[in-house]
Amino acid sequence: MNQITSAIQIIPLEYYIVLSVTLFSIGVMGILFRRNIIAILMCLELMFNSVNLLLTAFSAYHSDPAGQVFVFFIMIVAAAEVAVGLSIVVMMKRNVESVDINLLNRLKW
Amino acid sequence: MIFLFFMLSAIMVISALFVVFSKSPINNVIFLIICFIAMAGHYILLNAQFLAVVHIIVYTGAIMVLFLFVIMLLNLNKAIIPQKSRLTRIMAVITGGIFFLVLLAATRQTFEIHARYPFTSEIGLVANVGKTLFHEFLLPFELSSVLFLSAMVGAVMFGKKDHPNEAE
Amino acid sequence: MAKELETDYWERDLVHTPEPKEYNTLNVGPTHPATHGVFQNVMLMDGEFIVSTEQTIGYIHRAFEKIAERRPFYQVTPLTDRLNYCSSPLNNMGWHMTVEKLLGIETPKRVDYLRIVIMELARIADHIICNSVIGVDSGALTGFTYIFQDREYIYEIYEEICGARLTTNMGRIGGFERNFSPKAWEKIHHFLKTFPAKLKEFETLLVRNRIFMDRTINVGAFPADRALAYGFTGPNLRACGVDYDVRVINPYCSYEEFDFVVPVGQNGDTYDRFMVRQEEMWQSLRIIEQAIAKLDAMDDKETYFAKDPRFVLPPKEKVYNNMEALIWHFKIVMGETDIPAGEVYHSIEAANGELGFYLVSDGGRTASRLHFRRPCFIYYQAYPEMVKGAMLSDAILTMSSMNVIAGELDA
Amino acid sequence: MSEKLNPIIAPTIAEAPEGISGQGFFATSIEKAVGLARKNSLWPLPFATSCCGIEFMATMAAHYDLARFGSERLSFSPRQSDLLMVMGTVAKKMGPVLREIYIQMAEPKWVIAVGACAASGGIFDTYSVLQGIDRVIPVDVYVPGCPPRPEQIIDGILKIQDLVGNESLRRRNSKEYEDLMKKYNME
Amino acid sequence: MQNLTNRSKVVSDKKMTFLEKIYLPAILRGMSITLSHFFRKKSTISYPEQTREFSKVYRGQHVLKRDELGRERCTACGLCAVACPAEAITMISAERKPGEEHLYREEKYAAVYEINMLRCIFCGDCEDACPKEAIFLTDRIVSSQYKRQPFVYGKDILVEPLDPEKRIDISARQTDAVRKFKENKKYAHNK
Amino acid sequence: MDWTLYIYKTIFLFIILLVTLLVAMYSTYGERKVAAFMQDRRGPNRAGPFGLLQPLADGVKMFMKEEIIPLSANRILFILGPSIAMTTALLTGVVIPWGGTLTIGGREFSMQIADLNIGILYVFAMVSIGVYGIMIGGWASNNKYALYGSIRAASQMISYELAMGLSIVALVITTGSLSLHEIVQQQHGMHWNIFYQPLGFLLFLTCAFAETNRAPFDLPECETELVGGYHTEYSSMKLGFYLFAEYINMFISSAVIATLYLGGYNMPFIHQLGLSPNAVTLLGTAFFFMKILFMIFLFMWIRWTLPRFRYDQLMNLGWKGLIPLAIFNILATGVFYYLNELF
Amino acid sequence: MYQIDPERNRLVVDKLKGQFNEAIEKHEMLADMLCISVKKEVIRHCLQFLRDDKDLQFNFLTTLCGMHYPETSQLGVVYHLHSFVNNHRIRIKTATHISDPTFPSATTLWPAANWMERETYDFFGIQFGDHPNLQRILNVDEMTDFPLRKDFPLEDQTREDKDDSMFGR
Repeated sequence: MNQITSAIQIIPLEYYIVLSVTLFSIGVMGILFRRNIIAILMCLELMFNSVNLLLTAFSAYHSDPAGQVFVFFIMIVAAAEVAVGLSIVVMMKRNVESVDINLLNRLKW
Repeated sequence: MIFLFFMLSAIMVISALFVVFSKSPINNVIFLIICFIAMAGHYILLNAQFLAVVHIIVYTGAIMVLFLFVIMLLNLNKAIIPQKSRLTRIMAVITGGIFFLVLLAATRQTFEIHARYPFTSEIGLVANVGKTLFHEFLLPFELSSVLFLSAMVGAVMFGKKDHPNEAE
Repeated sequence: MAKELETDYWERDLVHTPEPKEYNTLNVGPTHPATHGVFQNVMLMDGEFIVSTEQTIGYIHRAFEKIAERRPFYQVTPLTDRLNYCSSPLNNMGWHMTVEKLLGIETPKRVDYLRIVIMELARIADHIICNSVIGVDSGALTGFTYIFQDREYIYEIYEEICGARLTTNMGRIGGFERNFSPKAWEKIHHFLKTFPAKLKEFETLLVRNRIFMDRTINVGAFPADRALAYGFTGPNLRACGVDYDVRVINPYCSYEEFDFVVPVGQNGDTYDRFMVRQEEMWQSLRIIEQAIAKLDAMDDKETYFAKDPRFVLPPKEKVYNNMEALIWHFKIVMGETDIPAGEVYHSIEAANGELGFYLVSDGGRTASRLHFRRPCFIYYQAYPEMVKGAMLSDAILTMSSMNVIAGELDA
Repeated sequence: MSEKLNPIIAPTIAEAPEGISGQGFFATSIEKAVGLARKNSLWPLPFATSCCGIEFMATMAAHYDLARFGSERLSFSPRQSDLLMVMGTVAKKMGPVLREIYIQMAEPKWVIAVGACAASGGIFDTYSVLQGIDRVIPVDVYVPGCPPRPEQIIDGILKIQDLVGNESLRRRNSKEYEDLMKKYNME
Repeated sequence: MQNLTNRSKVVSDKKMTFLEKIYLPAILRGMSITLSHFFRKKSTISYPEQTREFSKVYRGQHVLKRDELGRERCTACGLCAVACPAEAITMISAERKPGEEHLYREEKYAAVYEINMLRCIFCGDCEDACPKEAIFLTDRIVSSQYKRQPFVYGKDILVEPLDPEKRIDISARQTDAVRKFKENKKYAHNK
Repeated sequence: MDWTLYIYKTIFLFIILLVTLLVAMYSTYGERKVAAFMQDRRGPNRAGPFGLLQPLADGVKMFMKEEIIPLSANRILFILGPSIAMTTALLTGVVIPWGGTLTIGGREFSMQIADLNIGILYVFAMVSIGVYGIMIGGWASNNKYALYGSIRAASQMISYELAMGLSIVALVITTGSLSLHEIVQQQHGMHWNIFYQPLGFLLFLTCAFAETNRAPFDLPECETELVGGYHTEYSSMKLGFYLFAEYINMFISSAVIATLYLGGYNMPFIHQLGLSPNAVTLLGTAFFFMKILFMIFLFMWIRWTLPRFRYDQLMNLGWKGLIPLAIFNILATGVFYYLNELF
Repeated sequence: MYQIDPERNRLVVDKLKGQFNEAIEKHEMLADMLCISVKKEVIRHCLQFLRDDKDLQFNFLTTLCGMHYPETSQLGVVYHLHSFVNNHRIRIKTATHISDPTFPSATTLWPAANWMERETYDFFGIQFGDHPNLQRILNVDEMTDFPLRKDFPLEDQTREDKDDSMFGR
């Protein structure tokens, strides 16, 4: 147990920053890249999580639990977003038989 | 430790790339799950065990199952959606790369971070997180529950069929 | 809409045109566990809900009507065994009565009562299968093994009387092949004594259990007018609230002398069908008791076949010794008796409904045409209408509660 | 009564191997062990079409209890079953279905034709009934009777168990087996 | 629909009481039943070791009877084959030669008598049809085989053994009248 | 570095895995025997004495059976499915306190592999990953019945996990800890949580049935409707993994129930016997296993008694029945403790 | 026993005669049931009349089957009707020459007739004019013969154990 607790003192904070920036960029890229709404939602989750990771890392380095609390809030928002997003997907699939984002850009069908 | 960190990071980045580039939605979901499990590993490294477990329960256990469920329910894997045009895809990659570089550059500029409190490994425990959550962030917590409720209502409203008989 | 999107200023990708709504097709059968016998249902599913069903039957079509045209009357009895094989004696007796009607054989009262005992036992045996299978299909396997032991006991009674368990070939035209042995009576009495407690126990397991009630109430409900239009008979019709029972409407085999209740349901759902069958078992027990009382009251304990030398096999001891009897024996076995030309329709209340025999004879050795009114065949065609809009689990329970017997369905 | 019973060695898994002799022992004892395991865990696929199916229900039920032989787990999915029990009439319309199910079953697989109809067409010598399922799939054991008593069905299963217990592990790859399959136009 | 009879009774009650709605009482009642069976005597018959009692009139494997002197009763009249709905019986008749009187009862006998046990449905019609008390079904069951061919039972299996000890008793299948008749030795049939 | 501890933990881990597998193996046998006995039958009794070698026979047979991967199936996922199911089922056992502490050579060894301070949540996390085994396997088979089975499994397990979590919240209010070890220690003597949380116990039990896909909630694999459910296309050892995972899950959830509500390894009046501490520990472990076995028996008992639910009724029960009840339970517990503190 | 009610029989015959006149070819009292032969042109109207008439109310189609009369080369259809209210059964027969085996369908009157007519088609090759789905039901679709016609052989032509000389009979 002791080993794990000291882990964060070995790994520099920068590493976490770079990692989360990478993930975030991958998420952005994915959103631009894909046409499938579900894939886009997933990339969104990826971006959320890169932020979560960063927040946790800062929280750990600052020894301040507030950062982790924020992660919870983000999770709540993410869950809400997924719930609504997926129900939109279901409805869209039902109505236009497709989950292609291009069919949504007029916001009507 | 460093090795563990790099391993987890590598898993995360590679699986994240697969999420973007793999065509089949099911594969996307599975790679995202792998990514998230690796992230839980990171949380444990960062001493946030509680967060790690909650992350697994919420993300892997609920949200991703929901994704998988929707994909299975709608049988989306068969409905092949055409990819964006090659130009758009190349542009997307370039944009992402540039974005990455910009962010990296921006973070390189940051000043050195100093810990606010003396280091303690206890902050990730349920008690500490809970205390902070219910003392300092009580109002946002309650508000988020309202947000969640409205999201739930919204989801139900969306998901409902307009006219139950129409489907026939 | 598609046109609008084609002029999209940025995306020049192929635009996905909406396809017609797509449902899943689910192929239930022919070897699906819930189809028991063999019929195929191609179900169009919207998630768990059934949009429409298309049935294919005939997977064990055996050409009964064709065989019956080539066999003398007494050889048709084994065929009727295999119609509704859950209650073979009922079919046997129905067929014998049909032939007796054609030949004008008057059966003695004792034969009638013996037949009633057997027929009601067969009805109980059939309903045991159907109701315990409803239990099995809803996941409660244990009730099946409890109540099936009593079915085994009924088998033993059959075996004591005719020597076979399932496809009994019981009775001959004009009566029975032998008198009931004392052991058979003993077993019948024992059955009457023990069965009510077992049946009660089976009911306790399911009837008022909310899980079971939820699973069956309003599942596969069918209004009475549709049921009549579809030609439902038997428990399935009675569950819809129509008290049609051939035993009461057109009594045969002295049923008019018996006192019993015709159980009916409310709206023809699975629970109603289950309860109607359950109550019929109780009523059958009553009928058997009455029949035994009547038999006990009779002085005659020996008559077990009609004394009509023209069509009924002479007793063996005469055949062995008497030329006249031997000649008749040969004539009857060879089918060379003078069978009158004519047509009759006889129907009995089989376990599944009105089992009718339409027999046309041209005076030859065999029937020139024999048509079976097979209740299963007639009401199974209503299945798509019954399960439309229901869930998959409902469809399976509906199917088992209709008690579709493949042998009867496919002939 | 003695004639009613076939001499059946009560199958037990704890049989001691006889004689140890060099390399051969190893192979045969493994084969024996596998055979014992297989024969005590035959999962049937009841292909019950008519009357015999009801007798099969009786075999499964309390009085006869097929579970004693380790065969009570019915698997209606052909992938998971070892023993295809064809019970009841198989019409010509059903033939291809039966064949398909046999092909879908995972090796090693055995077939038992229960009842007169499945074994030979029985009383139904008509245009629509397959005169014995061995026209479409290979059959290992025939059980006579119309329908057979549960005792006879159990007899048949014991016969199959003997067959299974003594089968060489290599049989399914042998030339003979291939020829058999070829005869039925399978692979 | 009006009532067709005055005997009908509605039997299903679909209203649930509160106790029934909360699942538990019914579940507990069911569980108590299953538990009571757990400790009850099992009704299983361990077949190959134990056998269930067969009825005396059970219709199993056929037997071709001999008379008291050991002569085959069958005269190959063919009625059983005619009566067989499954067409499973075949026979070839032959004339009895002088010197064979101790083997065959009548002048004609079945040289070949075969029953295809796979076809046979054990309906008992052959027994019914036999005017010579020659063929009976017995309470023995026909065992299963690996091949088709052994199912064609010839006379070697069907005819009962000559040894009076090993004769197969079928008297339970006969009616009382026949049994009474058989005791009377003055009739030709019983000689 | 405390090497003895590591060695001990490793050995103990293997023992636990072995015991888990063994119990799961013999619960397949037990299931068949219990079913048989409840149905007036005898059950398997040919393989070895009393049929005790039946599970071995099944195992060997499945191992020697041909592997079939349907052509239309997704190969990787098809293999991944059962592996996930098996792994997650096995992983859950590490947080369960199997007994008190053993003192060997003056050192104390805890009979628990990892005493996480969030033990309950860990169990939940593992259970929630376990769904993937079924979902992926069912989907990868490319068979409609399997797909229906996995869809049912997914929705059922998500819904009941919610109710399960909520029913645990009330328990956590009473115990004030998420660590399984502490929860067990609090139930010292006869202070079992079942007496303090009867409603919570009932809810948890119901949800445990649903989470392990046992009757009356065995919709994902109910054979009368879906042939084999999610494992319709599986044969050989992959099928074995699925069937096995179910029994392991049953064992583990019995252990969790026994830990949370039935006092874990606590045995009343054990300290009055005047035994040595080690003996007390071992006796406690034995008692714990007896509780587990009773729970497994309960699982089987219920399975062979009740009919199963329908999909929508299952959802109704979960969302409209169990979750409100669980919330009510939380409120009642909260009010009770608040009042307790006030007066 | 089932009581024969001559009054009702006469009523049925009179009503039908009044409605369809000479299209009613024959009526006779067979063993247990009134049997009426009707020309096939009016069979549908006749059935409808029997079903809808206030006094008769033959609301239940008990069974329907085909017939083959090889001696007159005719194919026929026999309907058994049952009036639940009056507890009265009658048999309606109709026939036509084998070269033109078409009849109107009763499916619109009773949905129950649907499968029975398909079966009749399957067995006898009788075409029912406006039947919604007249396909073979029991036999395989590829079959071209109609098995219940008298000229069709019963036995399976491929039976092996019977070809063996010892099974020949």
